[in-house]
Amino acid sequence: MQLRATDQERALQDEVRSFLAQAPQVGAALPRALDDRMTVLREWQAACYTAGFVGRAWPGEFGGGGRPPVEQIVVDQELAAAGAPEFVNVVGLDVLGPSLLRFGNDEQRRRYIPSILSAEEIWCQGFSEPEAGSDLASLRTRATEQDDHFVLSGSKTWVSWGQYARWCGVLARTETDGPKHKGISMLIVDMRSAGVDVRPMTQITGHAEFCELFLDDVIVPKENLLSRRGDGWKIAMHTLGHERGTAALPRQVKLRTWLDRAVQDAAAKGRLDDPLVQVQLAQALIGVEVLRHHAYRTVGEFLNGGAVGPDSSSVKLLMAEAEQRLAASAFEILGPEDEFWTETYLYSRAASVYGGTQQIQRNIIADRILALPQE
Amino acid sequence: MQLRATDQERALQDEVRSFLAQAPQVGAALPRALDDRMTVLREWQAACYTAGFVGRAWPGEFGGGGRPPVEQIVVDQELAAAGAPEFVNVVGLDVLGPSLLRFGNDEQRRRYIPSILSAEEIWCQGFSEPEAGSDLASLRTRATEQDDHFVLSGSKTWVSWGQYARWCGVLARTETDGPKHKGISMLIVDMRSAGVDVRPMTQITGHAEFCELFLDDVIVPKENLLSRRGDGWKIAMHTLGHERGTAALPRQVKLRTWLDRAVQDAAAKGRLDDPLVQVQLAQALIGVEVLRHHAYRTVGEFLNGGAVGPDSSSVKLLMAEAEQRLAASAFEILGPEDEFWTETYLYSRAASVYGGTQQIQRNIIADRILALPQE
Amino acid sequence: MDLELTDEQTMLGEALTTLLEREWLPAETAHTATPQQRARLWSALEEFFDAELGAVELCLAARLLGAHLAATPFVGSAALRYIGVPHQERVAIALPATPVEHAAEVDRFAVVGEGTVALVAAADATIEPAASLDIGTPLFTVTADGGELHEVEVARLTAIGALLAAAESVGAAERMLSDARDYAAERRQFGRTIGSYQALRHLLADMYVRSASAWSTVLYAAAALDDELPDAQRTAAITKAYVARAAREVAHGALQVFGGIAFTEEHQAHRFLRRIIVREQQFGDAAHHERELGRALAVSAMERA
Amino acid sequence: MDLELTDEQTMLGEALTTLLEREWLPAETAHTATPQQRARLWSALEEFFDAELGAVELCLAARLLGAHLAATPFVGSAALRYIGVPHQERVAIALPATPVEHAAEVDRFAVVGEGTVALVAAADATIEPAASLDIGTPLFTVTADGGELHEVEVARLTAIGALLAAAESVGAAERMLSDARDYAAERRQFGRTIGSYQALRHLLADMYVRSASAWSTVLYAAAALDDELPDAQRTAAITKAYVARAAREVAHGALQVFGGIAFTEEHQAHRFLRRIIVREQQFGDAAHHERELGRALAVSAMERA
Repeated sequence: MQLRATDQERALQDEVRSFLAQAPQVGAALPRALDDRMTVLREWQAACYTAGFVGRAWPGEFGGGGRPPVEQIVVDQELAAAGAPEFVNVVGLDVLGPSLLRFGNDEQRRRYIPSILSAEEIWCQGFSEPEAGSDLASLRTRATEQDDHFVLSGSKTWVSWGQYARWCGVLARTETDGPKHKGISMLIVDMRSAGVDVRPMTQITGHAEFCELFLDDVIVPKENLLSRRGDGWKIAMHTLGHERGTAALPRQVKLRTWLDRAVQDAAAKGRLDDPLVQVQLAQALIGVEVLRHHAYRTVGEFLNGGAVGPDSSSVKLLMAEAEQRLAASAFEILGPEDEFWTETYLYSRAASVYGGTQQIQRNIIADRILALPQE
Repeated sequence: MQLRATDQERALQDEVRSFLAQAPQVGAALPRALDDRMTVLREWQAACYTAGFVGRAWPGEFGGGGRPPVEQIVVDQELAAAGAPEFVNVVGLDVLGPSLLRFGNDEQRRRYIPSILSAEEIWCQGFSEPEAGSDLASLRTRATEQDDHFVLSGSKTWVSWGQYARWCGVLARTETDGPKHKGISMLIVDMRSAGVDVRPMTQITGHAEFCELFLDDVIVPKENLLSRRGDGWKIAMHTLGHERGTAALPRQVKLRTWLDRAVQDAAAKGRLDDPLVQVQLAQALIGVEVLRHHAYRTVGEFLNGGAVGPDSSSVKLLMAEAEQRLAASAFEILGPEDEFWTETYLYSRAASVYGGTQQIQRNIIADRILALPQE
Repeated sequence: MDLELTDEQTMLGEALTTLLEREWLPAETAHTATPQQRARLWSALEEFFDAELGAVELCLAARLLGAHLAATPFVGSAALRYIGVPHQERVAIALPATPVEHAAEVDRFAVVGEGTVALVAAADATIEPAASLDIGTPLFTVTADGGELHEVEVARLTAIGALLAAAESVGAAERMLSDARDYAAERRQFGRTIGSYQALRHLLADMYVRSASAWSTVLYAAAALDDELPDAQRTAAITKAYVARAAREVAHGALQVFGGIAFTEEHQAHRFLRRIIVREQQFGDAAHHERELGRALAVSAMERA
Repeated sequence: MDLELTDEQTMLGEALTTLLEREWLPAETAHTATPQQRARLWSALEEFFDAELGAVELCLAARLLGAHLAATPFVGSAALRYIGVPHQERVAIALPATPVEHAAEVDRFAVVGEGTVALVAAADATIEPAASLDIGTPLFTVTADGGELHEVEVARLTAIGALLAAAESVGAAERMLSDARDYAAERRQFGRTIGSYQALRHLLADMYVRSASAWSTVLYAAAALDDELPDAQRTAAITKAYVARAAREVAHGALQVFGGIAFTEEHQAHRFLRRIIVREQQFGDAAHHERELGRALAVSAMERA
């Protein structure tokens, strides 16, 4: 174990810092209007990609940096410490990109990976359905094979950035017999196809970062099948584990910037000489820091080429806890007059729901880590 | 709803106060040695009984006071507010006495009730067994009917004050066919019988308030059967609900005296000008007070003659929570150098186990109050 | 001492439920209420006010208003009458440096001073909209001088105000619990209703304990105020602190039971949560009362020493 | 940057496990250890000390000592060597106004002053037994003057001490979790193993999250100390605070899983809890570090402003 940066890592840190010093997006407020925000965020990811800071550990032949995974952590830390915006093509980077790398053929990887990294093409995921939330395997969207294509029909929900996406990874039922989860395939759907209808869903924060997706006899060419028919479940499980494992790294850095903000806001409001406020913030700090330490330890193995294990569920639980505690404390200290903390608090409650509920994560730990008897 | 005391209730308060003013036991430390402590506590309950302060609402014909139940609350409040010791025959008063009143015949009630009230005869309960804790219905202690008696064999655990008890209410299996819980009967066992072996169990606090009870071919006369053969389960359920419902009243008063003690101890240690300590104690106070308010509301119905409902489970959960929070806070503030708070903290963890675990109470609420689908 | 509601109190609750079902919108659409619909609700409530009402009765009413997401200047109007300031109008309480609810639709403001309230006609005041999380409890900044002065016990005014706000929160929390319970009993995942999983059964049971005990403490504190028990104001503070945390805990639990849908604008869960938060902020939140209670514990212990 | 243990570190843990199984009693009977058995354990540990050990290695060792309820003056002896005070003996750290562990069986006391420790021979000190919750960590009041003075970085000494104490707690908590897990997988009630009930499955899963993350933060903080990262001492404080609460939460969960039997003297659960509490009290408990961290946050924010 060694936390001190190597000379090479230090050089990389310097490189990121000088890049950041010249980036106008850093520290500036993002536009509130969604379209404008999206434009800024795409430009930002593109600039970072050009500088070599996106997909740094992805294979060089598909546009990645081909460097050791730990370098991406170094980069992410520096970006976040400077308060840089997030990478907007998050679903491509955390979910579909890794699936394409692992399960796609070379043609698919060449076609899709570079524009995921550059944010030229935004990706979304069509996994959940209104009746198939936690119980993903019971999904009803159907894809029927005909000649050289599939005909796809059904509806999806929680499609993040669906209104901006060029491509969607859709889980659909292709086989009707056999066990439920073996009849699912993963299709790459062109969001410009006829029969695709995207409807933004307004969240309780007033934003619309998610959409409903309606698919009505959408034609999907056969070459857009990822891996083989019936492999969809396997891909989804790999992908969701990956998301839980890797999403924690940028997320914890984001939580650290939120914590800084809470401390600054409390200071500005003259609340910081109150020992109770101090302790609340210290407890939030502890939650955020321990999340980082735990994520580092559990992704260590994964970064070195191992599979994402069930411990990604412990990271996920800890992440929801840290986020909810921080948001609730800041909201209590700063009150509902503060729009940022109000929104952050309200939405923080979803952290124990999205990406697999708290209950699902605990089941995974009980089964796969503790090997407890099944219910 | 009326909280103000009536003239009659005020007169009763005065009566208790003048009694207390002359009682040497009030405010004095109890002896540490168990035998001596038992002697003092028996004398105390006897004195209170003579004064009309024990079983005040129990039927007059069996030695009770025959007064409205609310008067017992008034009395208990006054006793506890003065820091008076508890009534030692707690199992008789909260568990077996109510069962005898409800299910016993007149002869049994006349024989046993008065000496329960006066603490002349201490009672214990033989319900739990090593293999039948939460799952009481699977108990294995057997009673076989022969001529004019039962022959009783088996072992029991968590028999509080078993070493001092004259009588034990034992649940035993009398029927081998039919559903498990219908084959159980309740026997009144003379602890002086041949074949009764009592072994005190040392708790983690170092005290031995519980015993194991071994029953080896103990002869129990048939007239010591409570109600009919096979009624044991019904009696036990009534009894345990009763215990949950009524035990909260004296218990919450005890928690209030503990809270006072914690505040005094914190003051003596110079910790009370610390706002964090103040808030911790305030939160403990809130827990204790809300427990009182909730117990009052939910026992209101019961005191007026209704059955103890499933809300006794919500009281039980709240009671464990209030006790554990108070004990943990006091222990944190006053530290392990303080013997009282160390013991109180350690033992407080059992509050979510004894008298039906937290999990059992939540099941009761889910089934009987929320009518949720069964597991 | 009598720990149960009287028959009259129980009947009053039933009558008000009928009134709300007749004169107000279902909770699902309460946020779409027009000024006319709000005014109609108030007229109906005025009749209800004809009786002499204690804190227990007023809290019974506030709980139902919360459960129905009613938008009405009930809290201020009821609190003022309760502390003996006679009026037949819609009144909002204006505490120093505190947003005032429903300012655009009241007849008077009760401007709270030291030992007094001044009743100022709405026409004589300046009001500015302020942000509110809850469309049913619009907030304003109010500037008002002069008015008809009444001597009052301000601590008693804030105590009844705190209890009415708490009672509304309890009503909202109970409704969230009951909606979540119904959803859990219906929604199926993995071939079972989710309410048959022990994890959700226990979560809902804990939510029940919180909401039931929150209601117990409101009732007790209200009765203590009616009966002028010596610690009635401390009890009101305890109640306000407990209900604030309890109602949020119930709300958080309900969001967890509903899952993703609860985070969409169209689902009603967040409307109840918003009501709970706005009520929590009034007359002192949990942190405020916990501090004050803690300070008082310290002071009285030091005095005894 | 390398986030995994080296092979050497993993092997060291395995070797120490073997050592403890050979030279020490099983945890069930550890409280019966004689002075001879304690001395024998120390001799075995001395060999282990021959290597140059970093904080990561020492924490790996302390975790195993906690899991085995070892009774040994390891914490003081290891901490002193770690900060560069050379010795080959059993040493206990004597902080001002703080009970000293294992005072009756050490060779020297390291009396902590400002920027110094004085190594005082045990024979030159006066010791008085003090109460300890844990028979495996006996505590004493020590009076010692004079001795051989060493300049040290006291903050680094208390940081490594805190981490070693935390690592022992993690070991004890992990053992409680694993015992509770095994019990839940075996114990039957209502015709099922209790570990098949979702309520207990989830309780145990939460205990796992706590104990796993507690170990993560100990390792990270130890590596930060070894690598002399600028915030290493703050990280140690964060770790000590987190582990204190986490270990107790695991312990409380385990008591709940075991049920009544855990509250009997003969069951071993309480011995681990006692170890956890004693370690929690050393080098600052959670409340202490939370206050200090909060104060530091405030100070640095005010400086920035």
